[in-house]
Amino acid sequence: MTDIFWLIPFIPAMSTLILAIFGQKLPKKYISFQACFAVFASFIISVISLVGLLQTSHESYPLVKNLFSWIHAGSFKADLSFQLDPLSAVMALVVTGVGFLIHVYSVGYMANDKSYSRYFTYLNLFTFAMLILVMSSNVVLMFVGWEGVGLCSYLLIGFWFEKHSAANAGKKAFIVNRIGDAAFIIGIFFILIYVGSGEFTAINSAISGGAITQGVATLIAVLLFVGATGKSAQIPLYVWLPDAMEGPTPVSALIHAATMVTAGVYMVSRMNLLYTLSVDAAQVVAVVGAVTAIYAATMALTQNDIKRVLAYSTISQIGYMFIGCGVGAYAAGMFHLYTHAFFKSLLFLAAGSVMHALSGELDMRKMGGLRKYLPLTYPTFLIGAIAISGIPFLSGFFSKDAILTHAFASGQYFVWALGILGAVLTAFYMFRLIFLTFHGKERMTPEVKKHIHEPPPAMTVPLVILAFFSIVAGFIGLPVVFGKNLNWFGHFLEPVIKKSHEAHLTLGTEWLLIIISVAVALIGILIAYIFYIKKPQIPHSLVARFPFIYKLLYNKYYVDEIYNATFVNPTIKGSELIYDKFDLKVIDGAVNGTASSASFFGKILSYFQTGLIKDYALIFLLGAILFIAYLLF
Amino acid sequence: MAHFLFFLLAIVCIASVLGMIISKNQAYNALFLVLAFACMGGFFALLDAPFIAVVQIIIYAGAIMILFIFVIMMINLREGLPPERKKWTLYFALGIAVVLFVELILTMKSAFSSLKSGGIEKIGSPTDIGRLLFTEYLYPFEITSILIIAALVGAIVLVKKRDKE
Amino acid sequence: MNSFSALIPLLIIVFASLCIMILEAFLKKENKDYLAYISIIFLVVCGFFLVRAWNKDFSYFNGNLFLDNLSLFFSFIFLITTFLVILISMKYISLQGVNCGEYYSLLLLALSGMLIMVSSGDLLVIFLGLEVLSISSYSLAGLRRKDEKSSEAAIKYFLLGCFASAFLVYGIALLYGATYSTDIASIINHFQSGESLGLMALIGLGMFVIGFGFKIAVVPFHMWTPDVYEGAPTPITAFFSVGPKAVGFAVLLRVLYPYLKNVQDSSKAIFLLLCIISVLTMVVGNLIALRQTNLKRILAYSSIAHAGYLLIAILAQDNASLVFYLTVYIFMNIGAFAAVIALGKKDKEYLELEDYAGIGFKYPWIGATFSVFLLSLAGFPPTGGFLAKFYVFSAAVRQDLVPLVIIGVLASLISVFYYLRIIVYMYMKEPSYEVDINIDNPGLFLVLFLCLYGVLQLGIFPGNVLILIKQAVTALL
Amino acid sequence: MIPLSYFLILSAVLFVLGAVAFFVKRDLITMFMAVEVMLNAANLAFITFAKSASSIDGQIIVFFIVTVAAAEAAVGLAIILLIFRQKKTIKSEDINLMKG
Amino acid sequence: MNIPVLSIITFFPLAGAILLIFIHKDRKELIRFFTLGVVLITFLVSLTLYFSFNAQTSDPQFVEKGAWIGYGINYHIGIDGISLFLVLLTTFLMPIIILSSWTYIQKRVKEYLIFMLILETGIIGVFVSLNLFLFYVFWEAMLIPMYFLIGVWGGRRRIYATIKYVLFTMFGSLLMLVAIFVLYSIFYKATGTYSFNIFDYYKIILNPQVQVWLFLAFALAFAIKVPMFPFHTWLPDAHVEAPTAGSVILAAVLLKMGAYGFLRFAIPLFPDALEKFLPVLLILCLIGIIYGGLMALIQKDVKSLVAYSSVSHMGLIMLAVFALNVEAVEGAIYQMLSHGLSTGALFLCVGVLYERAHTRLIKDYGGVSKQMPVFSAFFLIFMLSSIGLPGLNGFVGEVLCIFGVFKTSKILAILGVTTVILSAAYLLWMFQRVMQGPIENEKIFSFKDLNKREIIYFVPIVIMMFWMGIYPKPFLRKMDASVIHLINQVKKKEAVFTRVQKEENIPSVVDIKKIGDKETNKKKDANKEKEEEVK
Repeated sequence: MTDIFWLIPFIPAMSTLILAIFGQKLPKKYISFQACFAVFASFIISVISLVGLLQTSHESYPLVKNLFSWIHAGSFKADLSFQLDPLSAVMALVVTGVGFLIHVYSVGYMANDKSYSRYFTYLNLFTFAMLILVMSSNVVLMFVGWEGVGLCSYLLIGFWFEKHSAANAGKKAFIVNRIGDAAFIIGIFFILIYVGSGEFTAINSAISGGAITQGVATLIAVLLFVGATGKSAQIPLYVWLPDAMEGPTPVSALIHAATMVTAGVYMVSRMNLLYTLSVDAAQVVAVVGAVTAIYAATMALTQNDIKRVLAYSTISQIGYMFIGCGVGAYAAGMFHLYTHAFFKSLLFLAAGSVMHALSGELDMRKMGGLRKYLPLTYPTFLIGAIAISGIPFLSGFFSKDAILTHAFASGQYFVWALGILGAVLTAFYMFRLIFLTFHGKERMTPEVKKHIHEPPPAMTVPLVILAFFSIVAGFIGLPVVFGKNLNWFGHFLEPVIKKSHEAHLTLGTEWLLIIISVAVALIGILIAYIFYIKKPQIPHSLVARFPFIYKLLYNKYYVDEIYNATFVNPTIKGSELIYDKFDLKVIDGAVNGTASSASFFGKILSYFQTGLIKDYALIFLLGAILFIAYLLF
Repeated sequence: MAHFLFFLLAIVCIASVLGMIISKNQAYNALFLVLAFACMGGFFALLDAPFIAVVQIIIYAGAIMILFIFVIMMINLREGLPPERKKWTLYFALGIAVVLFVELILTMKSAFSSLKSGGIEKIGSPTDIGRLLFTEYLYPFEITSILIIAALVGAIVLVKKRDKE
Repeated sequence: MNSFSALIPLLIIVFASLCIMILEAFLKKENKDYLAYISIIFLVVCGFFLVRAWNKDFSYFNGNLFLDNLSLFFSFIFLITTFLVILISMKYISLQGVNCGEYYSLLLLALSGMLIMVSSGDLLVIFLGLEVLSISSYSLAGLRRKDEKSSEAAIKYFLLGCFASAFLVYGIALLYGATYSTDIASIINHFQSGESLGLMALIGLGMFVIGFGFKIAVVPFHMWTPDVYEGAPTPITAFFSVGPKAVGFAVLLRVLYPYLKNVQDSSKAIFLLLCIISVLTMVVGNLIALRQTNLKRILAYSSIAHAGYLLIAILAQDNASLVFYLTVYIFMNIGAFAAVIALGKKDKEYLELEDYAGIGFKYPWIGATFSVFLLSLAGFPPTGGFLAKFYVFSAAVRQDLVPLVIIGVLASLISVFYYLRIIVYMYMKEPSYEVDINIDNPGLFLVLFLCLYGVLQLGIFPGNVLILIKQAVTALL
Repeated sequence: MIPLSYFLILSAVLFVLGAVAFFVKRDLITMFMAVEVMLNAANLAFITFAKSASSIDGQIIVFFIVTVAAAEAAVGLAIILLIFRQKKTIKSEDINLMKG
Repeated sequence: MNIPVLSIITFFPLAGAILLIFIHKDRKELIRFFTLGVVLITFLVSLTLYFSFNAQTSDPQFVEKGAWIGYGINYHIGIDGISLFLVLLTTFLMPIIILSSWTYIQKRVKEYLIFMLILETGIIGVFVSLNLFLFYVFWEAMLIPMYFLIGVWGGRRRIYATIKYVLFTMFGSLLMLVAIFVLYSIFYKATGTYSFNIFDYYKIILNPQVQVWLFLAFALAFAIKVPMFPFHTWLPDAHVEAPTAGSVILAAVLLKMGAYGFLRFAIPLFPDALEKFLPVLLILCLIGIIYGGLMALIQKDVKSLVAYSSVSHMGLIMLAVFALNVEAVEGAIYQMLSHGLSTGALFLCVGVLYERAHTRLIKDYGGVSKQMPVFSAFFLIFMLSSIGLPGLNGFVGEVLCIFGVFKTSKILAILGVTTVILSAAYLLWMFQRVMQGPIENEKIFSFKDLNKREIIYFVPIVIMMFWMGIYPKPFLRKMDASVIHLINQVKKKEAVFTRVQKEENIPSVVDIKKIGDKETNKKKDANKEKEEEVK
């Protein structure tokens, strides 16, 4: 039964191939059917595989399927082989499950787009690449998926390439990702050199066998993490994600919320032994995660674009996941990844519904009071917001709490404090979003208002399903306070993620932490309520009082500008300078100069050819004199 | 006596060559040259080469120079051409002359001592020369015939009036 | 073997020349082409005798005249040269108004001069042969009497030629004074025995080299070349660029090879001098050629540069490579001139680079063959020019003349530019005016193809020729 | 007896004078005459050496050189005449159609 | 195997060219189809090379040896795992190139195709020659058709470009010729036989001082061809001005000759000199990678952008070549193939665009994807292949190259890996400006998407790209033996040399037979006899 898991990535691949070649000639209905079915089939196989996996003993983990030897030259070996273990099974489920829902949603969302087949080709390709990423059994193949999803991200962000901004955003995403990838591949090389193989099992046994010193481990871990910051939009390589919202909304949901951007978290979890070995690297991960979590949250505070708020929120949430990984609670990080997939894609899809209803409007300042127009979208959106804010008994609560508890338990109080602060901000900006969008005055133009309608069932059904999961998904990983062995999720991952240190907290402390985090979430919601429903003038007066901070936040700390000014522009300007002054003048000039100096000497010499006999005779005579003189002396 | 004759001839010879250089008039030049060649004949005679001396005077001073004078008269330029007027060229020429002369002297210096001037066993009498010409030097002699053909053909083809055009 | 057979080839040629002079008087103007055919017949007959004499080592006149393999090979090359030149001249003569009978006659006399030079080891005979060649050449240069340039070429060639001859004679005089002999072998013996008067002999040899340096046009004795080449009738230019040059090298080979091989003069002064001259020749020739726009002048400077490469062969003391180079050089240079001649019509020759714009596509055969000759001159494989340079340079490297070879290849790099520039004009520029030429010229096309064949054969399968050359140069050992 | 070296020195003087005259003089005919002087210098050297060698080979060589000079004169004067007919001048500076 | 397959492959195009002379120039279709037939047959025949190639041995295969001129100049050809694929690449690309210029070239079709066929012979000849003389003949002869192709059918500054190309290349190769002479004479003096046989040269061990100069000369020639950093200026000019097919063949095959030359000649012949110059060379390569990338970034002309990208990519290949370990060298060869495909394909794309708009300036385009979706897909794939996306050919080569370099020097690899970022930057930016965004140039509205012919020649490239990206084994396995042999050869030679150095004072040439190789002795005697026969 479990043998067939390697089919999981290949079904979308086949679908991609068919769509790529024949897509333009196929009817839309068929396209949507095939695309969705392919992902669904993968999902089914994932479920089957999971079931099979549960029935297999832990000792035989991971199940590896080696298809063929891919690159093999000298000591460089990389096979095309997949592995199934709890981690990849969870990821496969999330990818295919959420992916399927988003495919279905897209059928409705993209119904009128003329590049329909292209869209689904890309989407299937993405699923394929993501599955390669999560299921590969070695780090080189993982890199294939890693780059593959980057490509799809590029393609889908730039899906509407006629828009400059979309094309730009896609390119930016790819290049920024590549920066991370460059570090990543160097990390891979270190692994290959020190381990001799890229297989995860080999890496793990090398680490546990002590073949890798801590220093090397730190080096590798940091390099890989740089790759992760690119893919998962962490400081300093997060800049592409907000721009990535240029893509179609389902894409934002799938790639830039649920799956691809969490690949970094998956990778760190996959390499958990490495990060456990290297305390410094883990510390880096935790700090970067925490700082990103709060940093992105602050930027989300002032954004008016609904998807951008969600984008910053995603960055922030991934920060949380890295906090989890960094403090050694990989299971918690993965747990948050898993719940986040549901509620964040829910939020994005719901935002997509709003856009759909408002003819593509994204600016919150032009919304308001949508509650009554969108009776289905509003509650689902609300569920998502509650989940992300960490209100008890929704999925986000459990996962975020697990992370913060572990952070506290591991003694990283600073990180914990940042996490709590982030929680306040999260709750605040999410409810700011809710209040501005669905409550208060209606600020739409009448033109837009006329067309407001709930989207078709293809879009609403996934919303409902995701809302459902956003509520219940957390119950597979209950914290200790609710009972000893209720963290099923953590147990399931145990074979892959060796528990480093159990949270040695008293029940009382745990309760306290839970209460604190719930309290701050509620405070955040309350502030949002006061600011945007009760006294809408407060934000304005705050802006008036702290214009600098507002501007800083509104302009995203000017990071894009700084990057442009420090890296991009100097590179381009410098290259132009080198091209003009060095390439053309010096190098080319040397070449041309040689030629023209030859010609110049030729000219000088031809002056001696005066055409006069006596000059010729004179030169003859001089030559003869010198000749004889040479012979004489 | 011989010394006197030699120096006299040498002075005349060099003077006439110098005269050729300095004089503007080509006719004078030719005459100077005739004089120089005549002196040359004298030298040949001094060097026990009477036949060549005669040949020199007859062919050179007689035939060739007559040819020159014919041509000069055919051309008959009104004004003569002085040598190069630019001063530096003349100085330059002088310099070159000195250097070349020094070089040649240095070259031949080694020979001065080894030259055996006393030998008078053989005098280039017409008989001896004639015999040699038709035995040992037959081939060069034949070649001179080709040479003269070539010169004839060349000279004719260059100066003959064109067929009516 | 002392035999009258040794004299036969020379006699045939001289006889031919006289015959033509006589026949010309009886032939009608329309039938003057017959003179060319007759000369060719004589050439063929002469060639037949030359071939018969191979390996026989005929000699005559007490060894003043000998037909060893080397002189046979060179003689044969000169026959081919003359043959090709006659073929390219036939139409040219009628188009450009040159006197017909004397033309062929002088050409044959020049040939006889060359035959005399290569088949003798006596400096006097060589000198006389040279004068036969020169005097015919002076007249040939001036044969286009309508053209002021032609007579200008003649006078320049004549005066400077005589000037150089004077040096040559003085050199022979000094050699004679030092060794009391004009025979090369005994002169070399004298040198070897290290008797006194070495310095005078050395200077004598030097002046001899100067005199021949004029003929083969090496810097700084090259000044006449471009002007004479430009002014002379083009087929004659073709002749000048290969005939006198080849014969000059043949003589230098005879004189210098034993000298360089056997004589240890103080630190090899002549050797170093020749190195300097060779470098100067290659560099100056090629550099000035860069600036030229007249095809004939370009080819003139190119032929100067080639003299430099040939000197390397002499310095490398590899006779086979020198002879091979000369053989190839004859084909490619005559071929190139043939192509230049092809571009002409009644009383008009197209000689400026501008005229060549678009020729390559308009007259594909002329363009293609000309390109091959130019590429060969530039030394591109698989043409003979490459192989020739290859042999010369590799021989030089074997003699540890690496710096010279490096300069040589760099100079030939410069030359690539101007050779390719002609091709650029032929193929890559659009013509700005009409160039119409008379392509009804079978003789010339025959030459183009023969030279093409020669260049390619020598470049790709030179085996047989090389074997012949090997046999020929054994005569020098 | 006169030392033979005198003759050699004289020969050198004549050769040098001829060479210099060749490029100092400006009319073609005299330039050619200068060449004749040079040839004569060589002749003198030949005869001197022949005398020293006590052989008459040198004299015969001179005989040939004289012949050559005659042949050259014939052709050379023809060419000069040709030039004169075309250009009406025998100034060497005027013969400069081709250069560079 | 008695059929001289290699000779057939080498000279069949030449024969085709000669036959082509006799077809009247106005029958253009016939001429085109004839040429296509010739190159297709060549390609099909060349496939047999692949299938009957024995991957177990590093010895040259399909060897043909015949007496030619003598003095060591023999007709000696054969291929090993290194040259096999370069030959195949050439024969594979040739039909594509012919198809690509089907309508692009309208003037002087016949001459164009004749030169193309001659060029093919020249290129294949370079790769199969085992005799240094023969190699040099092909190496230089190949310049001529290329010279005409750029000069006659090129762009506005074609004459400047073509002359620069020829002179620049010749500058290097002439100095190499001198070095070949020196080698030849050293061999002659040491053994008394003439030889240009590369395997004979492999056996001699040279004095390091001599090696230095010889290596410099060889390296200069090859570095110019590659081109390595300061010698690259001919490349943008030649690429920009050449007709599409010319650019394709230049980028795809001709540049590889430089790298091939290093692998076949410069490195195995002069290992000690290589060691001496290694730091300089590596740094030049590295500069080339980064410099090429930066220059590509700011080019305004699509073709020169791709040209500079070649500088960068070839820099990586050379870096790998100099890293001299199995991974790196195999990676380098693999990358040569994949660079051949991807850059060639990019030039084809530029050609497609140029044929429609007659401009190469990036600013004249924009939004082409919208008009030409199919083309856009192909272009995208080619671009991705060029930036080394996993799953496509570029990745395999690139990752092997960098890994190999990494094994040798970590710093270099880390700096070299910037190519990953830069290539993405300049190509994506170019793609964005050309293919994406709104259509601003009116002309673009009239663009027609690819026609059948264009699709026909793009598809095989795409298939090859995926194949090489997904299943590189068939390629890598065939080159294993040769590459390992090459590396051992270099290492062994160094070792032998140190041994010799200890034993005696360094002679200018150490003949290996002194160290005991009786076989070569016999062979040389046989050679000698042959020589004498020739005499």
